[in-house]
Amino acid sequence: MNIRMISKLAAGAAMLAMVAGTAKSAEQVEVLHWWTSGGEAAALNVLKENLQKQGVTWKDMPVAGGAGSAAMTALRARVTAGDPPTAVQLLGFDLRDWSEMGVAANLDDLAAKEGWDKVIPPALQAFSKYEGHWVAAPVNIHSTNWLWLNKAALDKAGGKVPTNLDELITLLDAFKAQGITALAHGGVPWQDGTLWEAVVLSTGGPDFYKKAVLDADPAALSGDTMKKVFDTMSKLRTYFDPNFSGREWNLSTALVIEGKAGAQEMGDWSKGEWLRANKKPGTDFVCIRFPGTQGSVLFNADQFMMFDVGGDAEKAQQKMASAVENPAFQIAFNTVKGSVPARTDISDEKFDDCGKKGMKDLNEASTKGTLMGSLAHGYAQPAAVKEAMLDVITQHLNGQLTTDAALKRLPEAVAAAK
Amino acid sequence: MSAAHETVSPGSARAARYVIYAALIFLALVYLLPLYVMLSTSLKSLDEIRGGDMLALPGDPSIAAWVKAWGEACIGVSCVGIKGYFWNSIKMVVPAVVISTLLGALNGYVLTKWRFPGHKLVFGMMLFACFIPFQAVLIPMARLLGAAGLSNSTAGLVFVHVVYGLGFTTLFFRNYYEAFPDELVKAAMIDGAGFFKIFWRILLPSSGPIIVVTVIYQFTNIWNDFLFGVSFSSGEASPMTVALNNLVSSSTGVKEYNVDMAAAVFAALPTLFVYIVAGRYFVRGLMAGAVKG
Amino acid sequence: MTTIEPMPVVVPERRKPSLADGLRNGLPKLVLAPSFAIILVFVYGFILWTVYLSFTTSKMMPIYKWGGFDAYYRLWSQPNWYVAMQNLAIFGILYIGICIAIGLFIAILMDQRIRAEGVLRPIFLYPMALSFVVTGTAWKWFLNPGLGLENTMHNLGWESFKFDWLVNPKMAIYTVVIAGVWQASGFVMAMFLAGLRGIDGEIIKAAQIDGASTVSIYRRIIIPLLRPVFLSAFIVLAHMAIKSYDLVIALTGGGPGNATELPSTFMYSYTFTRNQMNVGSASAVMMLMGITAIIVPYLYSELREKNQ
Amino acid sequence: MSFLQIKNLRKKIGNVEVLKGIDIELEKGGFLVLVGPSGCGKSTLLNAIAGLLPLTSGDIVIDGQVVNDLHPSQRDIAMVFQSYALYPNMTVEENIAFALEMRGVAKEERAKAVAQVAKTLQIEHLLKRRPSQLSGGQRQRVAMGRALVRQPRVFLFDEPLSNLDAKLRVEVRAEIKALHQNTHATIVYVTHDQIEAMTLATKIVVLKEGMVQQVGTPAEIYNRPANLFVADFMGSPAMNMLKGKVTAGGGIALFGNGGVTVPMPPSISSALPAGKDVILGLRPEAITDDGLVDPTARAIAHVEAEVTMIEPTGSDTFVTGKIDGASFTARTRAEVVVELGQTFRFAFNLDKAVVFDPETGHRVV
Repeated sequence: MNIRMISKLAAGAAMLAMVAGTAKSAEQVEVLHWWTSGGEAAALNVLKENLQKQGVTWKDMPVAGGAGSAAMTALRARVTAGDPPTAVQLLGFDLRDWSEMGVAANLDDLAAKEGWDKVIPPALQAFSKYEGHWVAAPVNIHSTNWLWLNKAALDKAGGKVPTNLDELITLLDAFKAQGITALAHGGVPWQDGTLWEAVVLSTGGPDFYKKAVLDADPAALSGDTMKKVFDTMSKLRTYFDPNFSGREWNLSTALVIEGKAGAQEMGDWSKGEWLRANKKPGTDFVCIRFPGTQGSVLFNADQFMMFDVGGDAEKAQQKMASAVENPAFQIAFNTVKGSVPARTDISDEKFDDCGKKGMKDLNEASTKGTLMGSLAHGYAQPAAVKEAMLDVITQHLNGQLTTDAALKRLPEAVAAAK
Repeated sequence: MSAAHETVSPGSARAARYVIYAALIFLALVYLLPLYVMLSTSLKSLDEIRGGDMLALPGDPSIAAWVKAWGEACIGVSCVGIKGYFWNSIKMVVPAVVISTLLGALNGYVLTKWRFPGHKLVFGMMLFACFIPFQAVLIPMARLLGAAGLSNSTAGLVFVHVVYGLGFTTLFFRNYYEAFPDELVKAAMIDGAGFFKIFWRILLPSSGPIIVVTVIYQFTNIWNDFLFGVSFSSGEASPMTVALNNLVSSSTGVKEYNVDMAAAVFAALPTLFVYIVAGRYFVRGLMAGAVKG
Repeated sequence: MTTIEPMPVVVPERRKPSLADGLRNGLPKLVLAPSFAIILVFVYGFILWTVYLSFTTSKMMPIYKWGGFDAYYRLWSQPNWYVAMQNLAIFGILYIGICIAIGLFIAILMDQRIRAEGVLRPIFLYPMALSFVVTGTAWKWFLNPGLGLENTMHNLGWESFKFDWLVNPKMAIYTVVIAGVWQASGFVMAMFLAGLRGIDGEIIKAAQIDGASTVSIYRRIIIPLLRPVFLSAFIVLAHMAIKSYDLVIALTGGGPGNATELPSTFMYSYTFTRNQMNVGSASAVMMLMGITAIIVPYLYSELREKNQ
Repeated sequence: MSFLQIKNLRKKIGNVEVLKGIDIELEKGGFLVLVGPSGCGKSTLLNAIAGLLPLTSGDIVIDGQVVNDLHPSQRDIAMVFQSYALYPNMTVEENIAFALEMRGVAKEERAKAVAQVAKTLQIEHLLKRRPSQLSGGQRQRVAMGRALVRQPRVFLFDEPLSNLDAKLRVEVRAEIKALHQNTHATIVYVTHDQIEAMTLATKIVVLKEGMVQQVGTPAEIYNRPANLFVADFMGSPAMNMLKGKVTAGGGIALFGNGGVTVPMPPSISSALPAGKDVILGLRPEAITDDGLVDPTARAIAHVEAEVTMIEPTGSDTFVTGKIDGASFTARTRAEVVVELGQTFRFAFNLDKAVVFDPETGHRVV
């Protein structure tokens, strides 16, 4: 082996590595997000092109996987290194936690100029602002308490949409009789949680949801209503197919699309799957609020939190925040993503039936005070508590905990995580 | 010796060999299954994947998924496939492997041929570095990289891989040089060779087997690393595994399994190549001393 | 007999050494120093830092506020942690045991002057080359009852075949073992093969002359001679078992429920997704203590032995 | 003044003192053999001379220069190792030239020097080979070539023949001897083989447990061993050691009560007080059959003893005799007629006897 050559090679490679180190240009935004699939990426491209027109280059930092958990790890590394990205896709309590670290930028001037206070729902503002200052630009509002039904299967079962849990059970029995999987579900903690929170809302109503989930009241978490919730979960479990464990949500959606399953409880992002399969709302599928949750909306909103990057980069950052709240982008993005705009002053004409219904529900809930954060997506509890609750929910659903044990464990887990 | 003498007729010997070959072939097939699934899926169409049997051969093989994975698949907002990330990984792996191997060789050399009081403690402490869980070092590492201005750069990533590869490379070379005759070093000393001359001219040229083992080990580990890659690099500078993860585990949208599988095979090609080509030398290198570690 | 001295270091002790001498004598240590310093900082420094962090109130990011043993109380009151440790015990024992058994078995078969060795060897070795980021999906499918082996068997007409471990909370940890063994056993095979090739042929000839059968030659002579390989394999596998992370995440994500939680996934999730960095650090400290308990006695005996 | 001087050399490894104050001198062109059993410190001493080990105290002087603090490469020495220590990655040619290369000798000169050495050692046809392609004897020769090419002040040999088979060993031994005679090189040579020591050395140093037992010419060492250890170690078969008591007549009574009294030549008997316990040392060649008796000997004693072993070597036959539990070995003519169990008449040539004090082990006369 020629040693001289190797050492030269090593030196060369090291040099190369040095040169490859990045330098940030002034008019550039680096965006950390986990929207890596085709549709989402296409939607983001709208924003990217928008910014490019204003002379801002877009440095993409996609980190997919684990519903953003890999992205959060990357973010920690970047912030710890003192080199945060310009904007980061964040959810719920994570926004507060990061703001608390004192790394957020201030968007107050921009928000005042563009009047964000008036058009963004207060329930959402609670997360977009930290100690009264705007730190994030909300992109969209998802709602999680939806039920997606295969129209053909529904028609076969009588065509009547269920409006409460009992009717849901009847319908699921009918699906089962058709020989299809009644309820398509993917057995991962956040999906289990999504289903659970809808059942909580349906069983106990908005006030109980606030008490049990938003306030994590120990009595509510172990009371009779909660027992009913867990019993319902056990009941719903019997309508799953045997392979639900660990399945991605979109595969479950595909089962409903193909008619192999009758229904799926899932957030409105699931609509994207239907649309991409060239299915029409109303004719091929039906979107309804999860039975018993009409009038309330559990929300989950993607926001771009702006990190304090200082200097010239701040200008690009402000431009990006403004572009996110631009109504044209809001429409373009949300029609693709299946969500509804984060601002309430946007016309619904470009949206389909489900979208229109979503926007109407949102406005209604926002005024009624029944627009509440989703637990599974980090808008109800900080991460520690959320994950502790999901632990119990998941283990119960997988038969590792009995209902009684779950009722005992739930307040304990919450207390331990606080 | 308790065992009785066993007479082996030619017939039963042949039967025994059939059994051995049968067992090996069966095991080989089992080991190949996941690779087979990946390859056959990457050649199928999406419809065939959804409807068909996972283990069935592709009915109408097509390399469309491969073309897409290489040049068209979307990773984030840009849809240019994984080809660019391939080069990213190479830029990271080559210097990291070369530097960590070289340092390991030097360390092994000092720890066996230039011993000093406490050399065992030093070696033991370095060896322990192999066992630290990487998740536990992310945050402080990020802090130090940031302070050194290496955050989010390939140089930083190379550094991290060198640091956490040192324990292994030192172990390999130390065990190999342990068996290397001291007399050769003495002879070279008398001949007038200095510390580095002895290393370059005498030890390193005789280290072929252990260099192969070390390079294979380091190359595979660094190429396959995801955790450091995702934490200490970003966007278009990410290594292959991060890009692959973005491609494969996108949270929404239609899953193109054939493209995913093709991309996964692409990502695995270099390490597969290294193992297949150098497999023989790998066993030989292990024989040459690494096993005793 | 010559006595070979272990220390060919030349240290002039009595006369004043020149600068060049000093440099030459210090050079080996100087060469080792950067590596050692790096290890000190990036391994031991970070371990100390982690230990310190486990005594703070850190949540999402490190906060250097003293929290006493709070994180440890929390850790040991987490049912997840007990599950993780129990799983590590099951996984670790089976993973190490089966890898060694299969690795040795294949190595012995491969050592019978097999004609196709050049083809077979890479087949057994290649899993080591692939990360679970690459093979995770294929494995998930293969183990999934609706898509993989069970489905195939049903398609072939074996309707009663059942293989649903992946989705069965009681059995899921064993699927992790299967995939883990698949990945590492080839590497163990290579180690044993190297060990077998290194055995002095005359010993085997002597045993044959003594009338030992092939089986008893392996059982009584060869396998005992492979003791150092067993030890190396154990250490390599033990550290891989403790560090296993990708494997679980790719296969089960820790589920169903928390059925396949391991200490490594526990630590990661508490540190990075559950914003309880102090509890995550406490679990890391526990893991490090476990590793120390395995490694240090090994190192001690290993380095002592060579002293004599 | 001596060319190589070792003065009060001490070496501690850990808490063990391996060399306990060694003093040796060697003239230029001398061939010094360090001999002793395993663990006597001979290799340690050689390594210390080479500079491969740090000294604890004492001095090593080569040609008037104290070399204690000099690096091995600066001592102008060359060493041939037991394992030959040929660089496996280099050809024979490169191996021999390596030291010159390290010293910055120009390429052409190196080639010339290598060619010359190769010619001397008759290894020209091997120059392009690698060590792994050589036989043991060839490797040995290359190792010597590597030392020779340097023309150093002192050659060091560390058991260079121990890895060769018996026949080759004798051949190479002769070659080394010839080499020394032709080049007049100063050589320090370590071996545990006393025949090598006897055949090669101009000066032998016998070491035991880190101490010099005796320094002398081969003849001195063989004929006048300083103590029981040297007497026993040098020579094969070993010297016969017979317990005895000095009689009033100046003879020595051997073999207890039922034994014989052998007369002593006056040079010995004059130094022995009567009644003293002694050990009588007689080399096997000093005990013979009658036919081999040295006609010039002044003190011959005949002893009848039972034959317990007969070892023919071809040239001689070694016969072991036994009286009253004490055995001795005699070297007889090959054609002597002797049978096991027979009582045989041995002739003791007491001119060659050495007498030791059993308490101190030192030679009395």
